[in-house]
Amino acid sequence: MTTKDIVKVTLNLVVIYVIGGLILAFVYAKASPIMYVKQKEEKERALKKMIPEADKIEVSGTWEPHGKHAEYYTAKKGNEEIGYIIQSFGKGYSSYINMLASVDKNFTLKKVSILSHAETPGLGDEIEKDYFLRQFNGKTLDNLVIVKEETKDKIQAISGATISSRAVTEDGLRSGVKALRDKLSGEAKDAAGH
Amino acid sequence: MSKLATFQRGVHPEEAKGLSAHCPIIKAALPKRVVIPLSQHTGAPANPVVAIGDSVKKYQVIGAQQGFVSAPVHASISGKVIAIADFPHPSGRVIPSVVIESDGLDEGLALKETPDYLNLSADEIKTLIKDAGIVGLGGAAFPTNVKLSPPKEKQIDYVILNGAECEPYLTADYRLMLEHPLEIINGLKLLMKAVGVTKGYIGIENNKPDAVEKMRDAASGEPDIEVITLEVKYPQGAEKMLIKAITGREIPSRGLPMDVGVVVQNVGTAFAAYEALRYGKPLIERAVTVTGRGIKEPKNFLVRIGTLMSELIEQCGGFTDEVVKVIMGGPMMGFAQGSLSVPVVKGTSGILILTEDDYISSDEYFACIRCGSCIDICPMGLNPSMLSILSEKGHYEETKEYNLFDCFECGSCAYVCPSNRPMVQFFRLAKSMVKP
Amino acid sequence: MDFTKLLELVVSASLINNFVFTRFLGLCIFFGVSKRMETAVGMSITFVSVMVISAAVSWLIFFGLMVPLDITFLRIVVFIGVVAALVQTADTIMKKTSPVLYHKLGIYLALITTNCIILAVPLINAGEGYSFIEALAFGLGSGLGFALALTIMASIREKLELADVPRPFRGLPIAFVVAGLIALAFTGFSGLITL
Amino acid sequence: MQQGTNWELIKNGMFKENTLFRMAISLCPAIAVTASMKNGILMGVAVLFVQVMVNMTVSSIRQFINPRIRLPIYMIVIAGWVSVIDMTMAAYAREAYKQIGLYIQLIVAFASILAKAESFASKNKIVPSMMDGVGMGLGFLLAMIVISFFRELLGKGTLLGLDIAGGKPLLIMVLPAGGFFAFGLLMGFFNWIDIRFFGGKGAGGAGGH
Amino acid sequence: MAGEKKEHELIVSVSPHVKGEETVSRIMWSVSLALLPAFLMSLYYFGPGALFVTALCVITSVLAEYLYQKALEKKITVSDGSSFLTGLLLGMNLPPSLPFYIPIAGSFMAVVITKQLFGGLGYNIFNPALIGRAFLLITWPKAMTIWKEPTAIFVALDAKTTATPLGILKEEGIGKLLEAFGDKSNLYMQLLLGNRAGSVGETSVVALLLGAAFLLYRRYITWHIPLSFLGTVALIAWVFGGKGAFFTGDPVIHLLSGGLILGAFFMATDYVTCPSIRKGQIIFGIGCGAVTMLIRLKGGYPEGVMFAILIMNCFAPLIDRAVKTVPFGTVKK
Repeated sequence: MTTKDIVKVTLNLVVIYVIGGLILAFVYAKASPIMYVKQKEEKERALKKMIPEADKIEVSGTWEPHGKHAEYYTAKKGNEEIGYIIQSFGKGYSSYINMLASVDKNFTLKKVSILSHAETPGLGDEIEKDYFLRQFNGKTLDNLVIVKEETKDKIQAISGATISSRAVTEDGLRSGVKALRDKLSGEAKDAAGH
Repeated sequence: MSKLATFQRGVHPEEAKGLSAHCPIIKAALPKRVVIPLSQHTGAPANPVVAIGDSVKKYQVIGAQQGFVSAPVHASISGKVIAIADFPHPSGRVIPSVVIESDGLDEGLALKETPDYLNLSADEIKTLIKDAGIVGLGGAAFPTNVKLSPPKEKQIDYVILNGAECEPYLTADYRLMLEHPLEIINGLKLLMKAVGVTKGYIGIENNKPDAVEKMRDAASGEPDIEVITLEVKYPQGAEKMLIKAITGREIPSRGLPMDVGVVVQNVGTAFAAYEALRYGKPLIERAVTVTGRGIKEPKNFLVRIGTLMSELIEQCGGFTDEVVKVIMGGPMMGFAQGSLSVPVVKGTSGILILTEDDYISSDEYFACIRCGSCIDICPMGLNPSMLSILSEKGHYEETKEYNLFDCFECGSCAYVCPSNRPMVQFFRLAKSMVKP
Repeated sequence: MDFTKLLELVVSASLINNFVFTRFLGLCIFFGVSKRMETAVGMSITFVSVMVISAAVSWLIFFGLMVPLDITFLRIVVFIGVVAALVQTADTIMKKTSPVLYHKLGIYLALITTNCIILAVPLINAGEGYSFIEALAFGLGSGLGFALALTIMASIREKLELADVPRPFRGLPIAFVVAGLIALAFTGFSGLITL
Repeated sequence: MQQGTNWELIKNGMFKENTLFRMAISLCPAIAVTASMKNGILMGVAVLFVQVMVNMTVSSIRQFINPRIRLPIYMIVIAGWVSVIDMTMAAYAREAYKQIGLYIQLIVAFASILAKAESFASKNKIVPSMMDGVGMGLGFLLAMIVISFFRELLGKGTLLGLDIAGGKPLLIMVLPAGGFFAFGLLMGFFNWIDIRFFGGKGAGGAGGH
Repeated sequence: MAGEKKEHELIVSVSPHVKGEETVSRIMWSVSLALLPAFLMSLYYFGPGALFVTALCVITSVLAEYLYQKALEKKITVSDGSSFLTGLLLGMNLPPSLPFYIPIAGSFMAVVITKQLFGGLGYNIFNPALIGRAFLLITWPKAMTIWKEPTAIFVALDAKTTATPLGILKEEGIGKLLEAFGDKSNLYMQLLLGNRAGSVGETSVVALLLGAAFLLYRRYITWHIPLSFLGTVALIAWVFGGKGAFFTGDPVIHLLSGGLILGAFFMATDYVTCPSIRKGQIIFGIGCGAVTMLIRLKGGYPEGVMFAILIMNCFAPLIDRAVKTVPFGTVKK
């Protein structure tokens, strides 16, 4: 290979890479704002579903269940705080279950929604099902206990999927709501202290 | 009782020796005609030294030794050479043979007797054994004098006489030990002298206690000769297994007995050697068991080499009606015969006639289910299951990784196989397809 | 650094979330070189080493260079370049320093470039935001898992060579069924570690 | 490589050289994303797109490429187009992208695309190259549709998300093991058709990568 | 003359000319027979449900094999008893009350996919009955984990559902288990007899051991796999099975519960899918035991015998490759 060849080859490569890079940069420039917007919209939609009557939901802090990044939010209608939403993780059967829960100002659960998980199909994945999630409506911290038999004031496990049920109820929600309460009351104290 | 000498693994087929064990060795009727193959031994075939039409006498050399690993062949009756051509041999091949028609006189050449035969020198013993055409009578038919002449660098410690007779049914060696114990002991002494060792063993399976006793009596004056009782197990009589059982030595893979300092000879060979050295008698007859449930009267014969199988069967009263299979040799390693017009050769220890009841008639076999029975019993410590599968599917080269050539085709694996697989056939096929 | 976490990462990536049996990556190579034991072993050795090195190098480039420059959108282009360059370098070094090893493992190096695991690991590392040590552990676990899968598969396929598989199923189709059965067996490990 | 009409090129790519069932390469997504038909089709379309674009790009720049560095160049071309589809999907098909994004990115390691760039596009004009790409891509897409059809129908009882069976007849089909089974059994079935009706030898005996 | 007349009919074949009396079908039917006591006990405890499930599995298995062989114009080998045994083992591994299609699907999976597709008896890589069960467990996870309480009257139709001892142990700990059974000796007693919830044929340890003793006596199985399997389970249960401290676990509970006895004597010893060399079988058994306890103590499932055997099935060819026989005359170092 002569020097001339090397120069030629290098030039060839450089030109192609630069062109390729430019095209990609162009696509990226076009796509990334859309990605960003879509992502934001998606999140907002998910949060909105949790407390439909709210007209504004803002991040009010972060916490780290199982070392994972999670946020909690305050929902407002007009200027009045009408509830909170917390994201939490529960250590399930084969995955960490990512969930959102909304509570009213008294920390009574209103709605729970499972964002992502990888529990066993046919068993653990029933945590997504309405019949299980519906149970949480109106429960308070003390009610968040898994039992196997039918129950009114506690949470009945999905048959055959106790671990997953417990992960959502006790590991995810109970600690989530507790953390939320602690944080918010702490903030309140802080605020009061000022 | 102390544990009997034996080797690892092995099988226990039905012994069935009772059919002929009680029958003394009787001389078979003088054959009308003999077919004497020129190759009855391992090595180069003998060279015919008679022509068609020649008159020959008993003991006369009709085939000369050709090369070192070879043996001469002698006329077993007196009469006229009527043909020198290819004839069927018990091994299934067709082999050049000399056919002699009996003149009914049974005239023999004069033999040179040696009354002080025990004083013969080692070299003299070997030469006489060679000239007498003696080969291993256990079945392999390896020229005896070659076995007795190991290379100088091999230190030989023992001569072992094989009286195990581990093949079911056969009783020729057993009868020989009962009837000629002293001759066998003397034969052993000669063999020991020929290889220059001081220690001799005779290994006998425990199912022949009277033979053990007889041989012990005969050897009582010989401190250097020991009779060892062996566990009844097939293939106890295989050289490697016998040596392991008696001396504890293991012949290395593809080695020979002399590699562990041992020479093994059959008891029949020792008897033949005795007769050759004492009386100058060449090997023209041997003890043969004719037995099995397919024959009317099982017997032990002293048979002239070259006698056709059909004649012996006739002398036993013929077949019963259920006969399905005629085997030259024992049931485990013998050759099934398609014709009765094959001669008794030097390596023929028995003729076995099986009935339908003995023989599982189905040729149908199934896939290996890897039960491992064959691995548990293979006396050579091989993996017959894998070998058979590899051969069945044409992966011949790979059989070498599984030590195919250590297999001596004892048939134990086929005996135990629940899938009825023709193991030996698979091994032979593979052996023919690859080089060792 | 939490040692248990690292161990869990390795075990999870190699057994429970085995790339081949639960994420279906590297299948081409998996089915391609699992016909004979020797090639499978050769591939495994080469694979694990390249895997760990490429995980390390791409982590350094991604978090050291691309994140600060905000050009993460170029990651596919860059990672495949890294893998290709790495394989080329390994090839050259091996040819020079150890011709024997090159003779044995050289052919697998060429194949590795088109293996998706080798590319997937840097991509996952980037996506999950693993630390350097975690990225290494993940790379090691993935490599070992692939090697394990490959060796098991090769030994089974050698056995299948000797089986009476119906003709339409001989070769790859039955190999897929075997992979399915292994995957079925490996579901027994599920729930062992939660990641 | 045959130089037939465009139709023949397409047909060849779709059946005779079907990436998945005949050539048995680029297998990973065939199992990874075929648990739902929607993802299967999306993946197939993405591959079709990349295959066609790469073939066309390589064909159009084939005179300018120094043969010594052709492989790095093909790779950059492929990686570029994969990035394009990756970002597009990330922007417009977020739900699916979350599930199959990794596999979209891994199209970059597809042996079939690199092989076609090298063996066909670098030697042929743009239109045949495009047709070849269309054929290969359609073949891949078709195979993906077939596999995901069975897996979704049997595993979830739905097709494209619509409830058909009213239950989950065979849950295993959407699980990892079922993916392998589905592919193996389908491949065996197509081999059987090939052997039985076309006198072929069946594919996959050699194994590929 | 008798000899001449017969000559052309003589059979010529390769040695040996005599054969032992073992045949594949004899082995298969003997193993099936050895399972009979355990099956009878299951009828006693679980009633017609056990019969229904098992019979369905047996019939489907045999039928599936027959139809497959018929369709492919292969030799029909149904009479060798192997598909019967597969069906029986599968049935004995299932819960005693299932909708009819589950045993049928499992048998189909076992016989057609796991066995016949690989070439039939002798060629399968995995234990067909266990694959059948694993397949059912992940396809119908709910139905496959509904256990009936034993009733001990032969005719129970609708018994209560309950958890298996291992299930209780896993989810609620040993205290709850003792509570359910009274005291330890009663617990052991009931486990030995089989008076507990579980798969049809796995519960009665006594009956299973009876069958196993028969097989050992007839040498259809050897001690290598069962002993190393059970030994490993016991050791690990003792060392790691306790709460908090090492060496405080109860190996007896682990030995007597779940499918361990059935698995160790009847499934792990399946000739086709375990290593064929004894030394390899010990490795195989230890592996089975280790994986079983890994799953029982750390994994997601309460019981790990089935998966352990299947996982070790994957490794069997590898073990067979690594552990070879030592040929006679190998020079010892």
